[in-house]
Amino acid sequence: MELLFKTKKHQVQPAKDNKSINIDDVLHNFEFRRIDKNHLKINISGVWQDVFIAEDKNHYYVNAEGTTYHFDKVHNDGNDYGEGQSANEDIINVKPPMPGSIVKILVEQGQKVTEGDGLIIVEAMKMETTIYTTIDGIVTEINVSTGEQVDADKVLMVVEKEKASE
Amino acid sequence: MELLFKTKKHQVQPAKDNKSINIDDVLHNFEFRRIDKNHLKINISGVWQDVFIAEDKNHYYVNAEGTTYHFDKVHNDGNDYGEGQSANEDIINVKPPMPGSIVKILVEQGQKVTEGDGLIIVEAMKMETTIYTTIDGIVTEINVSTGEQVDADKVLMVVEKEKASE
Amino acid sequence: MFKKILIANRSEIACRIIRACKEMNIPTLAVYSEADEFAQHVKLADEAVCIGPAAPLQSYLNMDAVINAALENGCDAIHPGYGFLSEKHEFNKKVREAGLVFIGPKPEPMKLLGSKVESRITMIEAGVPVIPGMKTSSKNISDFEEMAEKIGFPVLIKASDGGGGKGMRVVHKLEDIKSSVEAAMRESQTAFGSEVVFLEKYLESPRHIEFQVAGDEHGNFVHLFERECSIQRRHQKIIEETPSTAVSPELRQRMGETAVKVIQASNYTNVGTVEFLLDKDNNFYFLEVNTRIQVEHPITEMVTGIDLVKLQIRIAAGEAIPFKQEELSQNGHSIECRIYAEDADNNFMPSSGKIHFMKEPVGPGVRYDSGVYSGAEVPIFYDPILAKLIVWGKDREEARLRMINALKSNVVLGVKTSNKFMQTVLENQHFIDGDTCTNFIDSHSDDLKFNSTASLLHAFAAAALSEDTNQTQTVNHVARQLNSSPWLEIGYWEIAGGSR
Amino acid sequence: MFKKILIANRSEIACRIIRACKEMNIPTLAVYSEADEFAQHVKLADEAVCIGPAAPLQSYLNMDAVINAALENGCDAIHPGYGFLSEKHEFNKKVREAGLVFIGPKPEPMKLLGSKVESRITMIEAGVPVIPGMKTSSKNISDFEEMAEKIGFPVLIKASDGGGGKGMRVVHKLEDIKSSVEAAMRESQTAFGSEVVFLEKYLESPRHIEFQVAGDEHGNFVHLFERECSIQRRHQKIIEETPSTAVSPELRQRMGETAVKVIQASNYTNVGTVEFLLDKDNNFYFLEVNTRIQVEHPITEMVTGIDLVKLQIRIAAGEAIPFKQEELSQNGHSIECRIYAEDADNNFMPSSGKIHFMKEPVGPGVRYDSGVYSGAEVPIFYDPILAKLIVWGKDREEARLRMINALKSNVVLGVKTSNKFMQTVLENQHFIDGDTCTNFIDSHSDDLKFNSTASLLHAFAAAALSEDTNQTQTVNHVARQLNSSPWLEIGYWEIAGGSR
Repeated sequence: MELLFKTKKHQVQPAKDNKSINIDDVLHNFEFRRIDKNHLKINISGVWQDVFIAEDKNHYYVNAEGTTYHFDKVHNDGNDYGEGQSANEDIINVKPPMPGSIVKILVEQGQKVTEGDGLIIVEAMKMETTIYTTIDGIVTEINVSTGEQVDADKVLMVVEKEKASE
Repeated sequence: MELLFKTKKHQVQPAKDNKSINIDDVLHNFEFRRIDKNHLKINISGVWQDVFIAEDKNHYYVNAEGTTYHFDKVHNDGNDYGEGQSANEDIINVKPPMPGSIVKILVEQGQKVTEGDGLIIVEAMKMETTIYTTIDGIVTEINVSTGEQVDADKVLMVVEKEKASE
Repeated sequence: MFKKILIANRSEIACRIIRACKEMNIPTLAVYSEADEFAQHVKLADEAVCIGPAAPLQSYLNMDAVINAALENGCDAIHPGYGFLSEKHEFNKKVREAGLVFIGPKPEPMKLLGSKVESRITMIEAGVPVIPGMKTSSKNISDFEEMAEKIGFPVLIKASDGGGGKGMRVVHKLEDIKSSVEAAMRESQTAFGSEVVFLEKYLESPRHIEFQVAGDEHGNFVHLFERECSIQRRHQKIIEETPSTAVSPELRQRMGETAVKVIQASNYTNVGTVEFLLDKDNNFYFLEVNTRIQVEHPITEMVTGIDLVKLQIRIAAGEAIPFKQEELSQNGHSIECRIYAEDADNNFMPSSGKIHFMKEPVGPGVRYDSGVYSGAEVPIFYDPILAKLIVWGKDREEARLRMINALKSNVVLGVKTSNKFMQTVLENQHFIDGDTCTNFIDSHSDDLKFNSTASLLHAFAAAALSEDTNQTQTVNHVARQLNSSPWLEIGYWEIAGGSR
Repeated sequence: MFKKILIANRSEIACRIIRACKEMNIPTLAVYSEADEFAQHVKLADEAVCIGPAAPLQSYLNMDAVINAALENGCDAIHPGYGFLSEKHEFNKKVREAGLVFIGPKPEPMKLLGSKVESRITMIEAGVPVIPGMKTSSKNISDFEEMAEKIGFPVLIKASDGGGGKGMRVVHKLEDIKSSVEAAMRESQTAFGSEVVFLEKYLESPRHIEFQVAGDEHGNFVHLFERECSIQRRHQKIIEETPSTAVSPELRQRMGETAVKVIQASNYTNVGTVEFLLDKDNNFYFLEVNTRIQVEHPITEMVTGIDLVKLQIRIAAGEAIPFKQEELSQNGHSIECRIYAEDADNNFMPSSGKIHFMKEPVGPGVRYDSGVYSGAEVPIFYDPILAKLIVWGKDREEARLRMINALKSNVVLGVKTSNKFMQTVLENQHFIDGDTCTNFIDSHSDDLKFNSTASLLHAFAAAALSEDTNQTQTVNHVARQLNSSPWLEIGYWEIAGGSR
């Protein structure tokens, strides 16, 4: 299987006999016991750990030894996610860090902005956060208005670099 | 559905719209919320209670307000269980109260016994228990030997009433 | 005693109050918003009524809805918890006007202590040490400049009605005073409807030391010793402990007496907290009074044995405080870690969603005040506190080691928490040495980076095994939403938030 | 301090000891039988090795297997917990001969105190009050008859090496003495390999009061006050509390001093418990010494703040007891309820099987020492203790109400427990009045019958809803085993069992 942890994909494949596991092309000795639905005891290379796991459609949530990891499931549907987005610095799709409500829009459509300028203030869970632009450019789209509730994947506004030819 | 609680069967049928529930031919106002797999909030006739439930093949285990109930599932396979056994006082099938091991057999095959005589001592979970006969009769079968591990449904021995005609 | 108490709050503190009421055999009524239909406090209370939509202003902050719920359901008292309406003197007044008991102080001291300038004046007159600075506000920029020059830079411009860092400016040089005062006034006007600001000395690396206090209607006033709450991120406490390593018995006595003087000077009754800053030379300065139960109240309960929520209820019912100052003592050491839904890897950003699984730490000396459960939703509308992990130990080291072990066995899956980060803080040598201050996390940020990959292989393996189990369910998955850390793509964030 | 400790036990006490070691940063090795591969103590320990099949004699009672496991895995000490090998002086000796530290007293005092007759003689000589009766054993029936006539009936015949009610007979008239002594001798010979029996006065309705004691290698001996353990079924404690309502400060001091005298007279070091019976006239009599950690030790920890398991380890490592008698005090009140897998509706018969689901009680003042988890199997081979629920309160009433609420929120599904029965005990007026004695449950059995059908309709509804969810799975069910309460069909049961 393939998992996305932070920005990196990882290949994980237990052997058919479940006595070894291949993680990113390294083979480890492997043993496990299933305690219940959410709880496993796992031995990798001689180290036993209690591991707790839960999942939803797109993620695995795993706790081992007091540390929690969030993995994104990678579905083999031919599409490739999680890459390329941050590499493209000519255009940014401004999204909120979490679902929340729009407190204030700090720019207008068509406005020129400079790296570090505040774009919009979002509030969620009693905390206001200001989103800044990381590029110099022009606000080409504003898709929300003050007071609106937004999901985490909503594109609030778009900032595009001015074309050099213009 | 049908449930066996202690020695009595009960009929339980929520209405299709889940707004009422029929229990032993009495209709109650009914409302519920499922919190998770094992946890429900149930309102019957205006009283909300937190109810926790788990099951295995043959039982439901339910906790409500600090009291735990064990129900036997009644399967509609045409057979009738849980009745008739205790009514028949001519023969008793001696079974252990729980899985355990045989400490001592106090009688021999063919021995006459009187109500209250000890038959066999079983140990489980650090406790020895002596099983007594509730009828006068003859030990007709002994199916275990000292030290043997037995399940809860094992017939350890059989005591039969002497026929009046003999 | 009361017939039935309405709990005007949610999450762990509502659950905490309900438990106290159960032990006092007082029935409880929970109120909840539409987002909290399945919240833990709704499940725990004897009864529950919905008082409005998810947005706090329409439910938990809706004074009339709360009071009507109490009146319509036979309650004779309201416990406000912390946050929400708990420090709104208007609400306090309305509750009393409706013929109900407000479990807390009277409206007048609440109002007085809610104003930084007013309470500062009162305290100066009562002989309570305050941070050097202006006694009251001014509209005259030159008053600010003169005071700044007199007490020396850096100085702090502060909104009288402010809180949580809003309307606050640190100023390092004279020429910035004018613009900073004007900005603070504008900000305060927008946020709090008042442009009253003042100037005081800015203390660098102080400790936050607060005293638990209580007063009753019979003229008794006591303090229940200090709590040190110096470990903060975003001006918000995350780890608290008592006793403080910085407070000697002599200092404790002086500060405790001062704390009692503060509540006497303001005619304060019921339970409250007097906050001080303590500088490196062991000078302490009055900061403010929190006129309600505090998030971190359990650590005081652990070392004094006094149930503070029951004490609140008893005092509100007119009873006298059932102990004297000289009967109180501190027994052992207690630490609290706040389990927030937040991402310590990413500037403690709040995290919402569903708690798919949780496993609560147990064992000797471990207390877990929780507002959630496996399967609970963490809504976006409210403060992201999930639970509080509290430990007690015979001494600080026993408590510290106990807390580390409890954090390790605290499993919350589905939303992120600072669980691992707090372990790292507790293992930091400066913390071990008791060398704490309010900018502890910022100043040791490099040391506090934790290697979150120590168990990564085990975690990968668990996911692979989990997939095996679910294989039949996963084949039909359609294209997923791209919701992996979108804010990483945008840049950096300025964090502003409420402090408690 | 030790390099690694082997925990020669299972269930909650093994988990309790492992937690103490974790907080002391001492690695632990669990041992387990084949039936316990997935037991909680195996999961908690740093390492674990299987030492044999399920039957205790082949695993947890196998001295060589345990000692070899310690030697082969780098352990330098063994903690025996309670039960199993904990009071076997032969094991104690063997451990020491293998070059390991036995965390407990020396073998000699353990042997002395393991014999009822020997310890009785020692105590009489030390001036410790014992129950009136024979000073030592005799083979002469007339010695028994003379003593019985002298002290008056009823009297108790007791095996010197006995325990748990075996080899014990209450005798009410002279003509029964002979047959009872002979029966007790035979029983003791069979069970313990010794026919040494003696006779003493049978106390009716006494209280069981025990004192926690500790001694070290540096000549320090202290007591940590009493525990009252009068609420028993089958001679086995199920509810304990401290302080006892029957013990005045003056009596506490006298009994405490006597308890210290007992361990001094027997050269006892490490942690132990001196058991007394207290009659209605407040006379107390030495009963025996438990030379190990006690099941109910947590309530002493709650009121004294001393971690007794850590203290055991420190004393075994040669450290001095880090406090003096005069520094100890009792703070508040603590109650423990033992959560056994047993059926209170049916004479407390043990119950085995799988714990399909459990939810642990939480909240202020609540401690849950558990050896199980959702999904754990409860094997038939061992003592059926699952967990211990311990509460602390400022006073007895606070603790009592807190315990009732904690029991209500303690959910264990799959095996039966006495959860509801213990609630009923705690709500009984005699318990509320502190009017407890060892035959409390028998004498109030009618009052303690609980109506277990109060929530029955809700429970039925839950089952019906659960069936809906599983409908696809249930259609294929085949004929079920008839395993509904088979013992109800047989008649009545005589209960004999181990006491602890």
